[in-house]
Amino acid sequence: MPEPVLAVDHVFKYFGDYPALHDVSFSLNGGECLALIGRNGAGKTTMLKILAGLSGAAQGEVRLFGDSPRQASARRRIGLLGHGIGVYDELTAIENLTIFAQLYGVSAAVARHWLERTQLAHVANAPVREFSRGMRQRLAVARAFLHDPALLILDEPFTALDDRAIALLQGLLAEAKAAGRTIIMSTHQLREAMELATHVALIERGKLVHFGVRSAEMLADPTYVYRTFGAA
Amino acid sequence: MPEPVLAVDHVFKYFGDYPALHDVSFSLNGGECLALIGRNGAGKTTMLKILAGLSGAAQGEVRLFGDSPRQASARRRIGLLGHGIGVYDELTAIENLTIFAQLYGVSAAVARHWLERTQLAHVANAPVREFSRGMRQRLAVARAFLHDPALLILDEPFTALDDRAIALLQGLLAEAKAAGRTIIMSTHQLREAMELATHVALIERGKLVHFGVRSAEMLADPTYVYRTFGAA
Amino acid sequence: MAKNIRLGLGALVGMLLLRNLYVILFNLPDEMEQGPIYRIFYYHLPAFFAAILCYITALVASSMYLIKKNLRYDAIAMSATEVGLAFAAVNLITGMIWGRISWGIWWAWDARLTWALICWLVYFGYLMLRQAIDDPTERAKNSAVLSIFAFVSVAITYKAIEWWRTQHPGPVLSIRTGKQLIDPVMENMLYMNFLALATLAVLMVIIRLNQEEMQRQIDGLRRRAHAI
Amino acid sequence: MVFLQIAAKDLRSELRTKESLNASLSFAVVILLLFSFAFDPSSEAVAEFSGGLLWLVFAFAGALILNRSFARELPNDCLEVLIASPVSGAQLFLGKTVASFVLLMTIEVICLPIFGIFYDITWIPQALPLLGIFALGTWGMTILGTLFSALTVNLSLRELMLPMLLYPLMLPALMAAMRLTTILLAGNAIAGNDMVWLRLLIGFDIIFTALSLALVETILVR
Amino acid sequence: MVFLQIAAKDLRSELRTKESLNASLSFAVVILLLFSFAFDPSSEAVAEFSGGLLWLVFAFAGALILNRSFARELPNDCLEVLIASPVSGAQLFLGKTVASFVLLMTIEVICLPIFGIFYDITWIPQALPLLGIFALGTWGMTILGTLFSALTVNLSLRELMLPMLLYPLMLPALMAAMRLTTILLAGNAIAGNDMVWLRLLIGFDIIFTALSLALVETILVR
Ligand code: HEM
Ligand SMILES: Nc1ncnc2c1ncn2[C@@H]1O[C@H](COP(=O)(O)OP(=O)(O)OP(=O)(O)O)[C@@H](O)[C@H]1O
Ligand SMILES: Nc1ncnc2c1ncn2[C@@H]1O[C@H](COP(=O)(O)OP(=O)(O)OP(=O)(O)O)[C@@H](O)[C@H]1O
Ligand SMILES: [Mg+2]
Ligand SMILES: [Mg+2]
Repeated sequence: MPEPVLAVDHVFKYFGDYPALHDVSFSLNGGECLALIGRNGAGKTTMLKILAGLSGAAQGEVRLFGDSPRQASARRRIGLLGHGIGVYDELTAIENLTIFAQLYGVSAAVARHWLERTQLAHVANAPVREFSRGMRQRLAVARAFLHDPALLILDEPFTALDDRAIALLQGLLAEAKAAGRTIIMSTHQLREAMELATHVALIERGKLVHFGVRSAEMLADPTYVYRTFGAA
Repeated sequence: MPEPVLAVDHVFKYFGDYPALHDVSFSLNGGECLALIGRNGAGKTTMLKILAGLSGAAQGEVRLFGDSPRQASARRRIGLLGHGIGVYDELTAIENLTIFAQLYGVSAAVARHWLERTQLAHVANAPVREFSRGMRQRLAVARAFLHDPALLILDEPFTALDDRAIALLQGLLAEAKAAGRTIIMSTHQLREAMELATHVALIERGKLVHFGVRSAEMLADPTYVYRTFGAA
Repeated sequence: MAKNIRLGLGALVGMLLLRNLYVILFNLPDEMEQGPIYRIFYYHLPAFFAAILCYITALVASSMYLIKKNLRYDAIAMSATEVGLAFAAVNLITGMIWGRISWGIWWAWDARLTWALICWLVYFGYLMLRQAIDDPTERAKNSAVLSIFAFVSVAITYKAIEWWRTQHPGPVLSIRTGKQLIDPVMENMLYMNFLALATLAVLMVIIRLNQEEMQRQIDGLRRRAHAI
Repeated sequence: MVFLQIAAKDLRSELRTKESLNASLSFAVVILLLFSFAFDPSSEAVAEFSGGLLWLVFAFAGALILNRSFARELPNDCLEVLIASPVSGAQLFLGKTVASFVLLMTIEVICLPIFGIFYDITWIPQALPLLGIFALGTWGMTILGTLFSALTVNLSLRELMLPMLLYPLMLPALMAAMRLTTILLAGNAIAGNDMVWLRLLIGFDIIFTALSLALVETILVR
Repeated sequence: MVFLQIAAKDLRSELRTKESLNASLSFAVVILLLFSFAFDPSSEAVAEFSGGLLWLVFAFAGALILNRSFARELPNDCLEVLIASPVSGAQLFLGKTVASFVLLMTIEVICLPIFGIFYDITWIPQALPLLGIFALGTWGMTILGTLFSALTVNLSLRELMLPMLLYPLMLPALMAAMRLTTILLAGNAIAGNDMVWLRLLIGFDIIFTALSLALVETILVR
């Protein structure tokens, strides 16, 4: 059996004595897309931060591409979209993307390409400060996809996007999935997520109460997961 | 005819020479709920900021309760929920609400009441810094409703909320509407908004291309508005 | 029409300046103690008064902006401040040259000199605040407020000469002291050159204002084009 | 008295952790230490510029504290919420001034005895008048500084712009405070000719408080 | 050379407007002005503490600039994105140090001639060695300051904590730089006994650079 792209092995995380994650284990392979679902404060963001190497697990282990998440080689293959958009307000859209292109060692032409794909080419030279909320989120999407990452870690990526931008992002994600990339995303916009997901995980108060392939029922009725596997 | 709660009269707003709002006029009465719809960068937030008195119109006039939005009497009756959550990260949930209760001259008991209604009572004494994104948004909702405002100005209020919190917020809004309060909200989560709205407005590149009562078609198919009244 | 006024004013200023320079250099005698270098005085003092004139204009225009919210007043305030800074710089630089020659050092920390410098820095800060703000209305509003505060430093600079004992010479003008401390010929020449420099300042403000109005008209046209 | 609530809120945020008082204290000590390395504290000259030294420390600490005054409201867009609330611009401004004033006065009161020890200066007999001068000077500094904090809150170069705009305009008050403090630290009373400085300081406070309160509403609403 | 890209990014943000250099310049002048009010600048003593004066200005400007170093990454959670990127902690840290170093050196180089004019001090003959001392002292200040900026970036009291931690630890370098600068400004060469100060400065830079680079990774990932 080949090494999974992402392996989470009995991970615990505490804030003070509050267990934000309790014994979470799962793994994902290339071409899979996991929708990480859970109510407010369930621990989704905490899990994604540990995957991105931003925070360490108290117990247990996380392996990306068979490596620790803090390894530079692993980090080079991660695309991260967190709660914040991760771009600089005082710089222009194209400057922001060019900077990240440099840091990931891809060419500046790629930056322009992604600006076009997220339909921001017309404001390429405006400082991000002047962007509307949805335009910012699009830019963050462009930044996360820039270096063609093998693992996409997306925390509520559909936030603030309009109907077209959501369709666009879904298209990008479907494309990445088809190209064998692995995707893990948390979201409350279940309808949008279920179309893409190959797997669904439900977290409840830090515990992984369900992990499995996405079924047809889940697609038809997004709250099905909560109702079927949720405790409360 | 009685004075409308909210009257927007030929409002223009420019950023540099970009017309963010172009000749927008509409009015709302008590008990009405307007869903302000538009694609990313259409000008929704700009409109709401002008209504809240945070920004001045270049031309035209806005009247709240027959008064200018900068009048203290008008401001006392506004509940604002913007892009930012408007609470302090280093203070606890209850401290935050108590501060705003004082500023609006309502009793501290009300603060605790709203913490319970938004289901944050169990984390009342935790600093907001430790809240998950959805918990923060709930707190912002509590802050906006605290002083029982006659006009609610909500910019993407459903962001980051889970299914239950959305139902809760919808309940709060329905209650306010029934009590004769006026609501104006922008959102991309059309399904959630249409259930509440009595009126729908569509902004496209700064122009109000549609304003009217919400029809049955809109409820059945949220993108109906875009397809019917939108230009592009 | 407006252009003719500017041209006429320009010609007048040119003639005045040349005439004054001729008189200063060739008609007036050297001063007893200082020799020829004292002639710098005819530019040193009038330049400061011209600057004060500009700052007063800026103060009035800024207050008017806050009352009327008309960007035209903001443009006036900005132009007047820029020109005022230029004239204040002439005062500072001529003073430093003079100081280098008569005191042997470029700078002395006495109250008059220090306040002249403070005053310059304050208005320089005004220009910098302007450049740091993108939005025209916010820029106009914030800088108008600063301009009002800044004027306090002008008042202090003007009064510094009377409030503090300084290495720098005290007041000499008869209209200020009520006594005739210098030769009336010299004093008259001072007024003449003040007239020249003040007219120059007015001309410069008008030119700067004109540029600014032009820019705003272009912006306005672009806006209208957008709106169609 | 809404401004007191605003002040209480700011102070609560600032003093969230008990460490903050310790921080202010050590901050003051460290600056005094720094000065003692720059200038020979044993020299005779120290007595002559003791007031200047002390007020430099205060002005420095002041810039750091005042930088935060309005900037503190930026995360989570709190400033917008406050401006949209019924709190008037003047109340908000006054509240923030009072909070910075209290913080700075605390630092200054802690600084004084430490300064006395380091530079061998007796201040106890003059403690009360000194406190008065501190209060007057600090009020002038905070009222102007808070106004400029509001003016510069949206600038990216805020940290440099604020002291750059503030210090020159604050100089009259600073000068007066330095002079009066030096006189008091030398063991003399403020009398005769020196009353001019006191009057300057009081005048500065009154004029700038009035001017700021009149103009602040315009600054906050864009 | 990733750290150069980080430095370029920071400098670009900082120098977004051309005016920021003007701002730094007037900031420097304003601080010199402030000092001239605190101490009688015409007194003979000035020459004796010219180096101290100059370095106090630099330390002050440094605290303001270093406060922003990591704090600049807080809005929009940019810091998280950088830490999750393949850029190593050491590179990130070095990039930020270089950016602050360049900014501070610019201010210092502008300060020197202004200082020369205002305090009637000739520095031109010693320009090169002075520049060397400035570079050594500033490097020590920025390397330590950037480390503390990373340490304190998440504290609400950042503005006070940073100088409080930084100044005492920086004292050896600062003292050496002050002493060496005073010697050079007095027109003398650094020789004999004074070489000790130079060695102290260089040793400080090397030790703290190594220490910081070794520790920074642990600080950034929590
Ligand atoms: C950097 C150096 C200097 C600066 C910044 C400076 C500044 C000024 C200013 C601002 C004024 C006009 C203020 C007023 O009248 O209220 C003035 C006036 C004058 N300055 Fe200077 N000055 C400098 C050096 C000198 C020197 C070296 C001399 C001569 C030794 C000099 C002689 C005068 C005289 C005679 C007046 C007219 C005084 C009066 O009637 O008001 N200045 N200077
Ligand atoms: N720094 C922290 N200190 C203490 N507790 C924290 C901290 N960060 C998060 N928590 C707690 O950990 C729990 C999980 O938070 P997390 O952000 O992972 O939730 P989430 O599933 O992302 O929720 P949401 O859908 O609202 O974003 C919450 O109860 C939260 O209060
Ligand atoms: N401060 C500003 N300076 C210049 N342009 C601005 C500024 N703020 C907003 N804009 C522009 O005005 C337009 C409208 O922005 P606004 O934030 O109102 O959009 P929105 O409808 O709220 O979009 P979203 O759904 O993405 O939040 C956008 O094109 C934006 O780029
Ligand atoms: Mg989350
Ligand atoms: Mg918006």
